[in-house]
Amino acid sequence: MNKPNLAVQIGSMTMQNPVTVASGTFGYGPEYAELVDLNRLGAITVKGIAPDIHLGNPTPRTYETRGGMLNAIGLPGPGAQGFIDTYVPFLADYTTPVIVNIWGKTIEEYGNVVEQLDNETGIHAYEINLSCPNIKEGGSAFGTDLSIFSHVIELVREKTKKPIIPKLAPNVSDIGAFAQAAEKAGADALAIMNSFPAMGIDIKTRKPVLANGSGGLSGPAIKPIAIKLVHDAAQKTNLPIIGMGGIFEPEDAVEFFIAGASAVAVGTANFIDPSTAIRVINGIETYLIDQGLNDIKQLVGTVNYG
Amino acid sequence: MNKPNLAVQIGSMTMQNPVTVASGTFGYGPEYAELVDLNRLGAITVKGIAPDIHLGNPTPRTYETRGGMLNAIGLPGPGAQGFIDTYVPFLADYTTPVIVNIWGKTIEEYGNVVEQLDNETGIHAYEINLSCPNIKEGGSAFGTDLSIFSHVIELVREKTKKPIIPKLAPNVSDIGAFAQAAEKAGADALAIMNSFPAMGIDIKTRKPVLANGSGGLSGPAIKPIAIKLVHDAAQKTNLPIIGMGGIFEPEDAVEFFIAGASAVAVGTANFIDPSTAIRVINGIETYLIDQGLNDIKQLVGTVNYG
Amino acid sequence: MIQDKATVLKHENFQGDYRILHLATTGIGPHVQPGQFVHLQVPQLGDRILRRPFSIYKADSESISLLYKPVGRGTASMATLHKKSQVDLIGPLGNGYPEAANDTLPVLVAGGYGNAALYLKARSLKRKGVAFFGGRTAEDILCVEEFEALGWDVRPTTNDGSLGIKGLVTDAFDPWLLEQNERKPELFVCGPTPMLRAMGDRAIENNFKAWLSLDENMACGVGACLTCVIKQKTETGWQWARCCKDGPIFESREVLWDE
Amino acid sequence: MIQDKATVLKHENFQGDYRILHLATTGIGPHVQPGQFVHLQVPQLGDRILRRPFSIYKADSESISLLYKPVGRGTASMATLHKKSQVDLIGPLGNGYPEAANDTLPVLVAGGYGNAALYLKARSLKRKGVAFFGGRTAEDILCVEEFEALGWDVRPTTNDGSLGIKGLVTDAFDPWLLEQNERKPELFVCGPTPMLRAMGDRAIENNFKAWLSLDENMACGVGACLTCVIKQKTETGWQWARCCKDGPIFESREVLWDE
Ligand SMILES: Cc1cc2nc3c(=O)[nH]c(=O)nc-3n(C[C@H](O)[C@H](O)[C@H](O)COP(=O)(O)OP(=O)(O)OC[C@H]3O[C@@H](n4cnc5c(N)ncnc54)[C@H](O)[C@@H]3O)c2cc1C
Ligand SMILES: Cc1cc2nc3c(=O)[nH]c(=O)nc-3n(C[C@H](O)[C@H](O)[C@H](O)COP(=O)(O)OP(=O)(O)OC[C@H]3O[C@@H](n4cnc5c(N)ncnc54)[C@H](O)[C@@H]3O)c2cc1C
Ligand SMILES: Cc1cc2nc3c(=O)[nH]c(=O)nc-3n(C[C@H](O)[C@H](O)[C@H](O)COP(=O)(O)O)c2cc1C
Ligand SMILES: Cc1cc2nc3c(=O)[nH]c(=O)nc-3n(C[C@H](O)[C@H](O)[C@H](O)COP(=O)(O)O)c2cc1C
Ligand code: FES
Ligand code: FES
Repeated sequence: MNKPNLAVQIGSMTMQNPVTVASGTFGYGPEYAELVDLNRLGAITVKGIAPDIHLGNPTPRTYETRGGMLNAIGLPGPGAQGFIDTYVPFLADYTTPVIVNIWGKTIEEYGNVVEQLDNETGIHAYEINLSCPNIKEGGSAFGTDLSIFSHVIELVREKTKKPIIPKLAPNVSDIGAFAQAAEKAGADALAIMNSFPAMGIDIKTRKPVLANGSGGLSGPAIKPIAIKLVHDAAQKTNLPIIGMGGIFEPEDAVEFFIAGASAVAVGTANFIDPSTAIRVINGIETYLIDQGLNDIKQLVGTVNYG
Repeated sequence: MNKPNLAVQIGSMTMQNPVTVASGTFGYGPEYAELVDLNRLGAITVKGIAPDIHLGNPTPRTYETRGGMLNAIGLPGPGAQGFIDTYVPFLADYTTPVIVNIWGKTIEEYGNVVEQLDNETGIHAYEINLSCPNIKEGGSAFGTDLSIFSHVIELVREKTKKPIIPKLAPNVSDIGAFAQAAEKAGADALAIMNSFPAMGIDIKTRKPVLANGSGGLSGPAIKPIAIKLVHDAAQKTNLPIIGMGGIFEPEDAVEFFIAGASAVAVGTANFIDPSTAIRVINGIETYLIDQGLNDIKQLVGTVNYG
Repeated sequence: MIQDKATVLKHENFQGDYRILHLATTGIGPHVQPGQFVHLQVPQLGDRILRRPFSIYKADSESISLLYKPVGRGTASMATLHKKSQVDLIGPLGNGYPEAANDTLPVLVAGGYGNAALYLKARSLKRKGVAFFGGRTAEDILCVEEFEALGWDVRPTTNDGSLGIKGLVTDAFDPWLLEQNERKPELFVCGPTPMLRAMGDRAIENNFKAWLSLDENMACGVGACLTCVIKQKTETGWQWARCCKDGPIFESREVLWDE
Repeated sequence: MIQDKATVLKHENFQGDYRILHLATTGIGPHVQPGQFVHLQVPQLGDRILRRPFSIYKADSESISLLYKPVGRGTASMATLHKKSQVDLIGPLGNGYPEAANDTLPVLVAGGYGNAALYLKARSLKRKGVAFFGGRTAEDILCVEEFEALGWDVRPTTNDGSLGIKGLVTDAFDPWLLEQNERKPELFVCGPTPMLRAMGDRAIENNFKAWLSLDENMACGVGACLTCVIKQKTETGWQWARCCKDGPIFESREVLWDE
C-alpha cells in the first residue's frame, strides 16, 4: 500500500502532517532542536507572544498532579520585537511552518502584536490565545465572554491575511457557541483545548502550590474532557480543529481525529518524552495503513455512533 | 490534646463528621454495609432518585482513563416509592443521616420527587442533582442555565423544610454566579463538583467507549479542577460547601477544607478502596491534632495567599 | 464479603501464558462458593485506578488461588507480583453456581480462563459428568488432568485442532447431546460471551438448564455503581441485573441478549 | 544533549539512605561537563508524570553514575530500579561549572547530595584546595575519602556534631576564610538554598567568586517551559533565567534572592 497522505491545510498554511506542538510546551524552537527533528513536524507552535516583553508569574510555576500537571507560567516572553530578532531567523532555517501564539492584556494589544509580526514571512499563522487560565488580563476572561471573544477575533482578522486560529477556553458550558462565533468572526481554524483552570493547595503551609494561586491542568488527566470539547465543537462548525489535551501516544491522537480534529498538538508530553510528536506522526501513519485509509482526512470526524 | 470537634451542621442536619459518600458511588447503603461501618460516616448520600423507576443507559457504562474513570450510568433507579419501600427501612437502622440525591426529567419532576419523599423521617436532606452529564433531560443542561437552575431550587424549597443542597455543574465559566443564585433561591448548602463532561473513543471500532456517547470524568484526575471550583464558589457565598472530586487520601480532603469546603464526599475512591471514607475521617482528625486545631471549622477556607 | 490485604504465597507459570497467583487470606478462603470471584486491586497501576475481577480458582481455609492470563494493562501489572507482595482483595463476591438438581447430569463447559470459575464446582458436584473445554489452541485448554482426576470426562476442542476436536465447543457438544436420553443435562458454563450464548440457546431449545457465568466490566464489584448490568427478563419485559451482585451466574432463561 | 535509553549497570547502596545508580549510556557519558545534570524519567511512576533532574556524579565514555537519596515519590520509585532495567534519560543538561581562574584557590562547598554535582569538578580542577562538606549527621557527609584521594582538604561539619565540626558549613568556612591572605578563594557550591545564599553573601562581601548550583523544580529540563526560573540581576533590575538551561550554575552576583 502507498503511504497515506498526511498533509493538512489550515487556511493558506500547509502542514505536511497533522501534528504540531502545543504553545508553551516547546519554547520557541531552539530548545528542543537537538532532540527533535523540527523539519519532521507539521508545524511549530511557539509560546505566547505579546506586544511587549512580559515577565510572567513568580515561582513555583508548575506542579505535578495525578495524571497531569498544573502550570501558571503567566506568559513570560520577549515581546513581538524580541521574537522577531531572536527566533524568526532561527526558525527560517527550517521548512516547517511556524504558528505564533499571540495574546494581549487588552483587546487592542491583540491587534498590536499582529501588526508588529505580520510582515515576517517566516510566520505562517497566528494562534490567538483567548484562554490562558494564568493571567488576570486577557486570557480566560476573554475566552468565556462571547462578545469579547468575537471582538478579538474580528480585530485580528482585520490586521492579517494569514490564517488565524483562536484557542478556545475549555471552561464554558457550550463550546459549540464559541466555535460558531469564531467561524463568523473570520477564523480559519480552532485550537481546542487550553489547560483547564485548576488549583492545588499545600496542606502543610496552606499556600497554593502555584505562586499565582491557581493555574491550568494539562496532561493525560484532561484528555477525556478535550475529546468531548473537540467532538462537540466539530458538530457545530466546519472549521478545521487542532485538537490537544493529554496526547502522549499515537492512539491518543487518533482518538482526536475520530472525534473531529483535523490536526493535533502535543503539549505536556514533550516534557516527559520529547520524541512524542515524532512517535505520534509515525503512529498515525501506521494506523491509517492498518485501517486501509489513504488520507488522514478520511479519519476526521468518523465517530461510529452505533 | 482533646479530640477535635469534627461535627458539621448543614441546615437542620448534623453530621458527626464532615465526610459523606458521593451519590452514585455507594449505592443506597446496603451494598457497602458489609465492608464499611455506616454508623461512622458523617452522612450517607444515596444514588439519584427520580419520581419514577428509571432504567438508565445501555452498557458499557464506565471506562477507565489515566487517573480517573468515565461513567454514563444514566441514573437508573427504583423511583421515590421504590426507594421508600426498599431502602428507607434499611437505612433507619443506622444513626447516620441520609442525604437523598434527587433529579427529574422536567423541572416539575424535581418537585414531585420531593413531595413523594418528604414525609419520610429517615430522610434528612436532599442533594439536588442539577449537573448529571449523562442524561439528555434535566441534568447538566439545567445546571448550566442560571434561570432554570434557580427555578428548580426555588421549587424544591417550596416543597420541603429539610436542608436542600444543589449539586453544581462543573462545566461553567463562573461557578460563583451559580453559588450566589443557589443561595438566593434558598439552598442550605452546595455540593461541588459532579463528574466532568467527557468522552473517549475506541480507536478500533471508532465507537464511543460509553454506550451513551459521552459521560462524566471522576477520580484523582479532576481533583485540581474541583479544588478551584470549591475555592471560587466559597469566595462568593456563605453557604457551606460539600466538596468532592478525586478524594482518595485524607490529604485530598484537607485540601478541600482549606479551599473552602465545610464537608467532603468520597466518590470514585469507594470502588478502589471501600475503606477510604473511614481512612479520610481518621486522617482529618490526625491532621487537626497535628495542626493544633480543635474544630474542623477552623480549617475551612484558610488558604494562605502568602 | 470482606476487604483483605492478602500476601502472595506463590506466583507460578501454569501453562502457556497462564499464571496462578496463590494468596494467603483467612478471611476469604473459607467462605468461597464455587463460581464466586474476588475484586483485586492491581498493584502499581498508578494512573489506572479500577480493580479487576477474578474468579476464585481454588480456595481453602487459609488461601485462594487465581488462574489468569495477562491480556492487558491490569493483568500485565498483576504478573509482576512476587512472593510476599501484598494485594488488596474484596471477596468473595457474586452469587456462585447453584446446587445441581438431583436428577440431572452435570455438564461443565469452559472457554479459556473459564476453568478457573468451574474447578471448585467440578469438585463439589457429587455426580461427575462430561466437561467440554474449548480454546484457540492446546495452550488454552487448562487443567484437563485435574478435572479428570476429579472424575470428569473431559472433551477438549481447539480452533486449530492442536488438541481434541478441531472447532468450537459446540462441535463437540452438539453430537454428544444427540446421544443423551437417560438424564437431562444441566450445564455450568464459564467462557466468552458467544460461548455462553450458544450454550444458553441450546438449553432453551432442548429444555434443560444452563448456568452461565457472565463477564462484564466492573467498577465497584459489590452492586453499588450499576456498571456491570445485564438485561434480565421479567414477566413484562426486562430489568437490569448487576453481574457482580445478582450474578455473575444467571440461568440462560433469565438473560436477554443484545442482538 | 541527547535522549537515551540507558541500561542500569549497577544499583548500589552507598551510605545511609544514599544510593548510586550506574547507567550505561555512550551518548551522554563522554560529553559531560562538571556540574551538568540528566533529566530522568522515573519508571512506573504511572500517575505522576514529570521527569526528575539529577546531577551527574561520575561519567566516562560508556556510562554515568547518579548519587541520590530517596526523599519522595519519584526517588522512591527510582530506588526500585534493578540491574538491566531501562531508564530514559535526557542529557547532559545545563551549563556546568566554569573553569577556575588562574590565580584563585578553588574551594568546594557541598551539602547533602551536593557532592554529586561537585565530584567531577573536584577531579578536573588542577589546583586542589579545601572542601567544606555539610550535613545533618555523619551519614550525610558523602565521599570524604574520594575527595581526599583527589587531593582535597576535606572539612566536614554536621548539625549534630557526629562528624567534624558541630554546626553549619559556615561555622567551618568563616574561621578558615579569616586566615586566607595569599590567594583569593573561588567557590564551587552545591547544596540546599540557604547554604547557597550564605556562600553567595560571603562571596559578595569579601569580593571573591562563588559559583552556585541552584535547585529549582523542573518540568522540561531543556529551557522550553519556563518552570525553573530564577531572578538574574541586570543593569536595570532583573530578568528571569532558566535554571535548567542558563544554569543550574550562576555566579553569586547574578542571583537576586527572594526575601
Ligand atoms: C466475574 C469475572 C471473573 C473473571 N475471572 C477471571 C479469571 O479467573 N481469570 C482471568 O484471567 N480473567 C478473569 N476475568 C477477566 C479479567 O477481569 C480481565 O482479564 C481483566 O479485567 C482485564 O484487565 P486488564 O487490565 O489486563 O485488561 P485490559 O484489556 O487492559 O483492559 C482494557 C481496558 O478495558 C477497560 N476495563 C477493564 N476492566 C474494566 C472494568 N472493570 N470496568 C471498566 N473498564 C474496564 C479499561 O479501560 C482497560 O484499560 C474475569 C472477569 C469477570 C467479570
Ligand atoms: C539540577 C538539579 C540536580 C539535582 N541533583 C540531584 C542529585 O544528584 N541527587 C539527588 O538526590 N537529588 C538531586 N536533585 C533533586 C532531585 O531532583 C529531587 O530529589 C527530586 O526531584 C525529588 O523527587 P521526588 O519525586 O522523590 O520528590 P517529591 O518530594 O515526591 O516531590 C514532591 C513533589 O514536588 C513536586 N515536584 C517534584 N519535582 C518537580 C518538578 N521537577 N517540577 C514540578 N514539581 C515537582 C511534585 O509535585 C512532587 O510530587 C537535583 C535537583 C536539581 C534541580
Ligand atoms: C507549561 C505550559 C505552558 C503553556 N503555555 C501556553 C501558552 O503560552 N499559550 C497557550 O495558548 N497555551 C499554553 N499552554 C497550554 C498548552 O498549549 C495546551 O493547550 C495544554 O497544555 C493542553 O495540552 P496537553 O495536555 O497536551 O499539555 C501551556 C501549557 C503548559 C503545560
Ligand atoms: C459511577 C458513578 C455514578 C454517579 N452517579 C451519580 C448520581 O446518581 N448523582 C449525582 O449527583 N452524582 C453522581 N456521580 C457523581 C459523584 O457523586 C461525584 O460528584 C463525582 O464522581 C466526583 O467525585 P469523585 O471524583 O470522588 O468520584 C456519579 C459518579 C460515578 C463515578
Ligand atoms: S460493578 Fe458496580 S454494580 Fe456491579
Ligand atoms: S524546566 Fe523547563 S525551562 Fe527549565
